[in-house]
Amino acid sequence: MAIIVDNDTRLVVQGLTGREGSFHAGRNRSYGTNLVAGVTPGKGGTTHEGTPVFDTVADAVDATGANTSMVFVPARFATDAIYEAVDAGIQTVICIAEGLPAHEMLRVYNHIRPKGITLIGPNCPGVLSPGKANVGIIPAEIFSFGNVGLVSRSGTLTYQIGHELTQLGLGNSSIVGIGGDPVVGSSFIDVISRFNNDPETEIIVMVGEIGGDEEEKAARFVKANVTKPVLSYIAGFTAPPGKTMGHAGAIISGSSGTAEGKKAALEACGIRVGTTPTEVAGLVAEVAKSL
Amino acid sequence: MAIIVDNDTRLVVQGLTGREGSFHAGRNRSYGTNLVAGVTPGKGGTTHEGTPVFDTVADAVDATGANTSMVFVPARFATDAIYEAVDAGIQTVICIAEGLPAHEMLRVYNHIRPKGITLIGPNCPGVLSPGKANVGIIPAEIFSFGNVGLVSRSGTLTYQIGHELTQLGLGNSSIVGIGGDPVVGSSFIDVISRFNNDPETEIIVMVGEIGGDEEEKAARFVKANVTKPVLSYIAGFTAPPGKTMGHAGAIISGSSGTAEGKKAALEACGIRVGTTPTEVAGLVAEVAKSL
Amino acid sequence: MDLYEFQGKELFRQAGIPVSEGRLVLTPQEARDAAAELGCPVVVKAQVLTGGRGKAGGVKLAISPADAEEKARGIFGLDIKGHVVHKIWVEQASDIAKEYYLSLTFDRGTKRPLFMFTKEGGVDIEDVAANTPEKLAKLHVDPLEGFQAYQARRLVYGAGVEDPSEQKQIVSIIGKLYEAFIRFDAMLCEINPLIVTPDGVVKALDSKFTVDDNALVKHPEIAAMRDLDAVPVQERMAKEKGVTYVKLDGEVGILGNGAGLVMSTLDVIALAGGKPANFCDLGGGGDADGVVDALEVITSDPDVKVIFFNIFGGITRCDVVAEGILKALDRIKLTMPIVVRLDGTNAEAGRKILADAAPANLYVQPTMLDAARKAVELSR
Amino acid sequence: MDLYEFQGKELFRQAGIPVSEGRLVLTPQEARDAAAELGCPVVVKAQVLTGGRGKAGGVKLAISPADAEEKARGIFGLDIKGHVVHKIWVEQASDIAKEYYLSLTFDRGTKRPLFMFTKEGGVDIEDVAANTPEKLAKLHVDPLEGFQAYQARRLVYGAGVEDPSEQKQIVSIIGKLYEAFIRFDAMLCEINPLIVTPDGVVKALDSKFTVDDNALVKHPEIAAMRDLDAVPVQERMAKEKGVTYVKLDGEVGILGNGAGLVMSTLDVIALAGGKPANFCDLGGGGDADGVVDALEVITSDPDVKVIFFNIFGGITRCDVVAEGILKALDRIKLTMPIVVRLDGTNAEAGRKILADAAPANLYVQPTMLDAARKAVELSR
Repeated sequence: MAIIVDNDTRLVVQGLTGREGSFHAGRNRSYGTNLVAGVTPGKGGTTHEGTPVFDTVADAVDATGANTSMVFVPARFATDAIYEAVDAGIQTVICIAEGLPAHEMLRVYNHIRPKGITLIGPNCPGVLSPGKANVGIIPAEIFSFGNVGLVSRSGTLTYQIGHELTQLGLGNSSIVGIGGDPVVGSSFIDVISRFNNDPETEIIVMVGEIGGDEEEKAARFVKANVTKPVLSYIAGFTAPPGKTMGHAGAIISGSSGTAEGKKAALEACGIRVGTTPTEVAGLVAEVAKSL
Repeated sequence: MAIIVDNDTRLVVQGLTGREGSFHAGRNRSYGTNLVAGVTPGKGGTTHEGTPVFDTVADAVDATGANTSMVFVPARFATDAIYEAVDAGIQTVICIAEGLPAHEMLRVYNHIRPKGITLIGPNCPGVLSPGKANVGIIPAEIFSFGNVGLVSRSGTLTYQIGHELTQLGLGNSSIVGIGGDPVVGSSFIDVISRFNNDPETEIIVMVGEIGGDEEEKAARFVKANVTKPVLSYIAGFTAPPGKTMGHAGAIISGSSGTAEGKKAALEACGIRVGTTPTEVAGLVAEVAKSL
Repeated sequence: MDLYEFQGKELFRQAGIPVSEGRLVLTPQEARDAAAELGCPVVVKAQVLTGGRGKAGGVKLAISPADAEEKARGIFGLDIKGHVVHKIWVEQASDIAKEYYLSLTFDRGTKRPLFMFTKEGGVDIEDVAANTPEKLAKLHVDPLEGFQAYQARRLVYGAGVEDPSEQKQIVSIIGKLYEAFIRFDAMLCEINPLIVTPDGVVKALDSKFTVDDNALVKHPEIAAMRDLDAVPVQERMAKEKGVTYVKLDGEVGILGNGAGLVMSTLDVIALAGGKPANFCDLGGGGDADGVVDALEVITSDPDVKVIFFNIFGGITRCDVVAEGILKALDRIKLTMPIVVRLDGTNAEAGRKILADAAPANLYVQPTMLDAARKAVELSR
Repeated sequence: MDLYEFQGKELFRQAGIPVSEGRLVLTPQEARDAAAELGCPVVVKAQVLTGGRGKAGGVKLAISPADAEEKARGIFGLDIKGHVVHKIWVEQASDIAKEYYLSLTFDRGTKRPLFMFTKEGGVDIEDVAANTPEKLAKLHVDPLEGFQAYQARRLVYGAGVEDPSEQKQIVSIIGKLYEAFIRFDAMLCEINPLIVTPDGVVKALDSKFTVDDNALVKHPEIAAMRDLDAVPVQERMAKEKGVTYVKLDGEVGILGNGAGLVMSTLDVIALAGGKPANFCDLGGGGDADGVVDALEVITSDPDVKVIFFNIFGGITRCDVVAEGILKALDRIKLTMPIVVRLDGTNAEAGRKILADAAPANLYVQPTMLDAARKAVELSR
C-alpha cells in the first residue's frame, strides 16, 4: 500500500531535460521509482539518460502507460503543464514547480477537482513512500519505512521531523509535502483521509504553519472521521501579522491564520501539538509504544 | 409520472412581469401549473396577478420552494438568468428566450451539465405534460393525455403533429420542445431516455429537422437502449445547403446535416420516418393499435 | 454570417495572426493603383461568399500594375457559382514553400470548439479526413478550461511539423486563432492554406470566417461588414422589414408560422410535385402589418405564381391571422391565387371570416396536404 | 504586495470604478498646488501601508490651498503604527450621504473569490461580521463560471439597498471590481467606504488593494509601484540581493534553509528565551555567494548580536554549506558569534570541515535545541 506513490507508479517527468528536472528525476529513479518517460516539447523521439522523451504528455502516456506526472518546469509554464497532464489522462500530478500565480491555480483547482484527479503541490517537495517510490525532491536517505504517515506544508521542516523520528527508531509509510502556496491541489484533509484508509499507516503527523485555515479544518475532520491517532506540529508562533514568511501561503491576515489559533483549534479536537520538532517526535514515539 | 414537468412542479418565472412572461405564465397557471413565484429585479416584495415577485431567484426559492424555472427574459439577459437559476438550486430550467449567442450557451452547457441540472431550450416552446403541468408556450388545448411521448426541435410543427394525433384519437404523455439552436440544454437522447423510463409513455415520436447530428446520435442510442417503439419525422428535405432556415441550428453545413442523411441514419437503426406530419401520425396510430 | 476573405483577414490581423498586406478594390483602376502602392507581384482575388474561386478563374497573379488592372477587369463580373464578383482583394504575392491547413469550428456535437490541423493544406479538408485521417490532428477545447498552450503543441507535434521555428510560429497562431474565435463569437475560423514561405515565415493566405448571427448585436463593427449587395434582392428587403425569409428557386410562394412548420410546408409542396419559391416564417405574428411585410417580400420575386399560407394556430390565433390576411389584401392589391390553410386555435372562426369576405383569388383548404396540392395545381 | 490608496485607486480608475480626482504630493508646497488645481475643499490623506490613519491624525479636510499646505505639513513625518508618512494624496472632498462597504477577496478556504457587501460601511468589517451578520451579504464566485450579473444583484438586494439608482451603480461597480480582481491578479480589493453622495453618486472613497506576488511578473507596471522607501532598509537590501528576508525586532540573527524550518527556528529561539532579529531563508542554496548575501543582509541590522545558522541537509549538502560558511567568513570579516547547527545529508563531513577550520567566533552545536540555547546565551 502506502499512499499516492508506490510500486504501481509509472512516472513521467514534465521538464525531464532541464537541469533540476534531470537531477531529481535521476535521484528518484535511483531510488527505485519506475521512471518511464520524460516530456520536453521539441525533444520527442530522443532519450535522456536512458529515459524516452516525448513532445507531449499524451504521447508519453500512449507509449509508456505513465499514470503519474512530476511537473518540473518554470513557473510560467507550470499550469499549462498540469492541464496537459490531466488532459492526457494522468491521474496523479505532483507539481514541484513554485511561483505559480494564485489565480491560475484557482482555475486549475476548480477545473480538476471534479474530475477526481490527485494534484500534490505546487511548490512542494513531493511524495516519498519509503521502499516503494520517491517522486520529488525529498531526500529519501533520511527516512525509513514504518507506520507513521507524515503530511506537511513545508520541506526541510518535514525532513527535520522525519530525522527526529528515525533517531527514535520510527519510520514512515508515506511522506507527503502538500506545498506552501495559498492554493494547493491536495489539502491536509485529502491526505489524512488517505492515511486513515492506508493499512500501513498507524499514526498520522500533520506539520502545519501559519496562514489559512486548513489545519483547523483538518482538525475538525480528524475529530469526526479519523480513527488513527493524529499528532501535529505548527510553525510560526513568532511570525508577525501581514508578512509573508517564505511560503506564499504563510501569512497571518488580520487575526486569522495564527499559530496560536491553530494550536488551540487542534487541541480542541483532541490533537496533541508539539512545540518543537523534537517534542512532536517524542509524542509520536510515546503513541507508537502504546499501540 | 410524465417527464420534466408534472404535479410536483413548483414554477418560478424569470421575467414574470414582462409582457410575454406575464401572458404565458398566466396561461400556464390557468392550465393548472403550480406557479409559485416570479422574479424581476427591483420588483421584489410586490405581487403580479396574485403571484409573489422576488428580486432574485435565490429569494424566490427560499420563500416558495420553487424547483423549476421558466426563463422569459430578453436574449442578452438570458444566460445570466440560467446561471442564476442553477446557482439558486433550481433543478429544471426551461428557457423560452431566443437569440442567445452560441458561445454563451456553450459555456452554460459545459458549466451546468456536470451538475445534473435539466435545461430545456433555449429558443424552445417548453414542456407540456397534459393534465399535469404546462411550462412554456405550447397551446395545451391542442393536446390530450395519452401514451405518446413527443420530442421536437420545432414549435408549430409539433403542434401540427399533436393535432394530427388528436384527430386519430391519440394523446400524449409529455410534449417536449428542445429548441432550434445549435446548442440546447437537452438533446433528443436526453429526452428519449426519459420517455423510455416513463411508465406512462408507450410510443416515442422524434420530430427532427436539418442541421447538426443529434437525430443520428439519437437513432444509435435508440437502437442500443430503447425498448419502446420510436417513430420520426424530419423537416427540411428541400432546404438548400448553407442557409439558416429560421432556427439558428437549422443549417446544412457542407454535406452534413441533411434531411436525407438523417432519414437514412434513422431507418438504418430501425426507426420509421414519415414524409409528412400526416403520414407520421398514421404510423403512430398503426403502432398504437398493435400494442 | 459569412465574411469575405478580406474581412476575415482583417479580424485575423486584429488578433495578431500574420497576413499579407492588401487593398480592397471596386474597379480595375483601383486594382492598378493598389498594385502600384503594394509593389508587384500581387495576387488579384475575387471576393465571393463561396468556395472554388481559383478553379473559376477568380484568382490571378499580376506582375505589374497594368497587369493587375487587366486581371481585375477579367475578374469583375465573373459569375462564380451564382455569385457575381463586385469586390476584389489585391494583396502582396507570397512565395509558398509549404501549404498547411488550420481551422477552429464550433462543434455542435461535442459542445466544444474543435481544432483541426494538417500539413496537407490547400486541398479540401473533408478529403484529408476521409482518405488520410492519420495526417489530420484534431483536438477539442474545454470551453471552461479555455485554451492552453499544450493544446497547440499537441496539434503541431501531432501533425508532424518538425521545424522548430515553424512549430513556434504555428503554436502562436493557434493561440491567437482561439482568441479570435472567442472574441468575435465565431462559428468557424479556417485558414487554408496556412503557408510557410521559402524563408520560413508562417502566415494565413486565405480566410474563411463565420460569425454567430445571434452574437452580432455584441459586434456592431462586424454586423456592419454585411454586404447587402451580395444577397438576393428579396432577402435584402426581408432583412430591412425584419421578415425571416430565404430565397429559393421555385414558383410557389410560402408563408407559415414557425420555422419547422415552414420547412415541412416546403417539403409537402415538393411531394405534391411543386417547387417552393421561398422560406418565409411569420413567427409569432399574424397581424396585418406582419402579413403585408411578408407578402411584399414574397411577391417581389417575379417567379412567384401562387401563394400558400400555412398557419397552425397555437398562441397565434387563426381568426387574427384571417383578419390580417384580409387587411393585407386590402392594402396591397394581389391578383395571383392565394391558398390558405388554417388549423389549430380558432381555426373555424378564421375560416368563417375568410369565407364571408370571399375574395375571388382566395382558396381555403381544410388540410395542409390538400392546400399543398391546390397550390401546386394553381402554379401550373 | 500591498498597494497604497492612491495606487489602488489608479487601478480602480483603469477598471472604470468611480473615484475622486486627486494628486500625489511629496511636500507641503505640492499639497498647496494640488489643492489649488483641484479646487477646495480637498482631503489631505497620509499614504501608509497600514490601517488606522484617521485616528492617527493622517486624514484632514482642507478648505483652502494654504490650509492644505498647513495640514500636509502636520501629516508628513507622522509615525502611524511604525510607518512614517512620506507621501500624501490630496483629493477633491466628497459630501457623504451614506457609507457602504464592498470587498472581493481570494478565499483560500473555498478556493473561490469571495464578495462581501454591506450598507454598514466605514467601520471594521470584522465587527459587522461578528455583531450583525444579517447585514453582511456574502457571495462566492465560481472561477470557471466567472462573474455573472445576477451575483451583483444578489449582493445588492441581499444587503438591502433600496434606491434603484444606487442599485444600478453598485451592480456596475461590483462587476468592475471583479474585472479588476482578475485582470490585476489581486488577493484583495476592498472599498471602505463606498460612498453615496447627497446627489446619489456612488464612488470609492478609499482603496485597499493587494496583488499576488507570484503574479507580479505578469504586471510590470504594478511591480514598479513597489515603494522601497516604505520597507525596512534590510528588506530593501534583501530584495536587491534576492534573499528571502523579513525584519523582526530581536537580536538573534537567523539563517536557515526552507521556510518552515526557519519559522520553526524562530519559535525555538523564542522558547529558549531569546528574540529573533529576522526571518531569512537560504532556500535550496548554501554556496558561498548565497551565504555572503544573506549574512550581509542580516548583519546590516545593528540590533543583531549573534547569528544562528540552522541547516537541515536534504538536497542541500551540509559539507557544501560548511565550505560556504568558511568562504563567506573569509570574504566578510565578522566578529560576532556564529552558532551553527548542521544535520541531515553529509552533516558529519560538514561539522568536520568547520571543526578543522575552527574560527574563533564559530560555535558548532549538535541539535537545533542546543544551538538555539547557545545562540540565546551568546546574545545576552
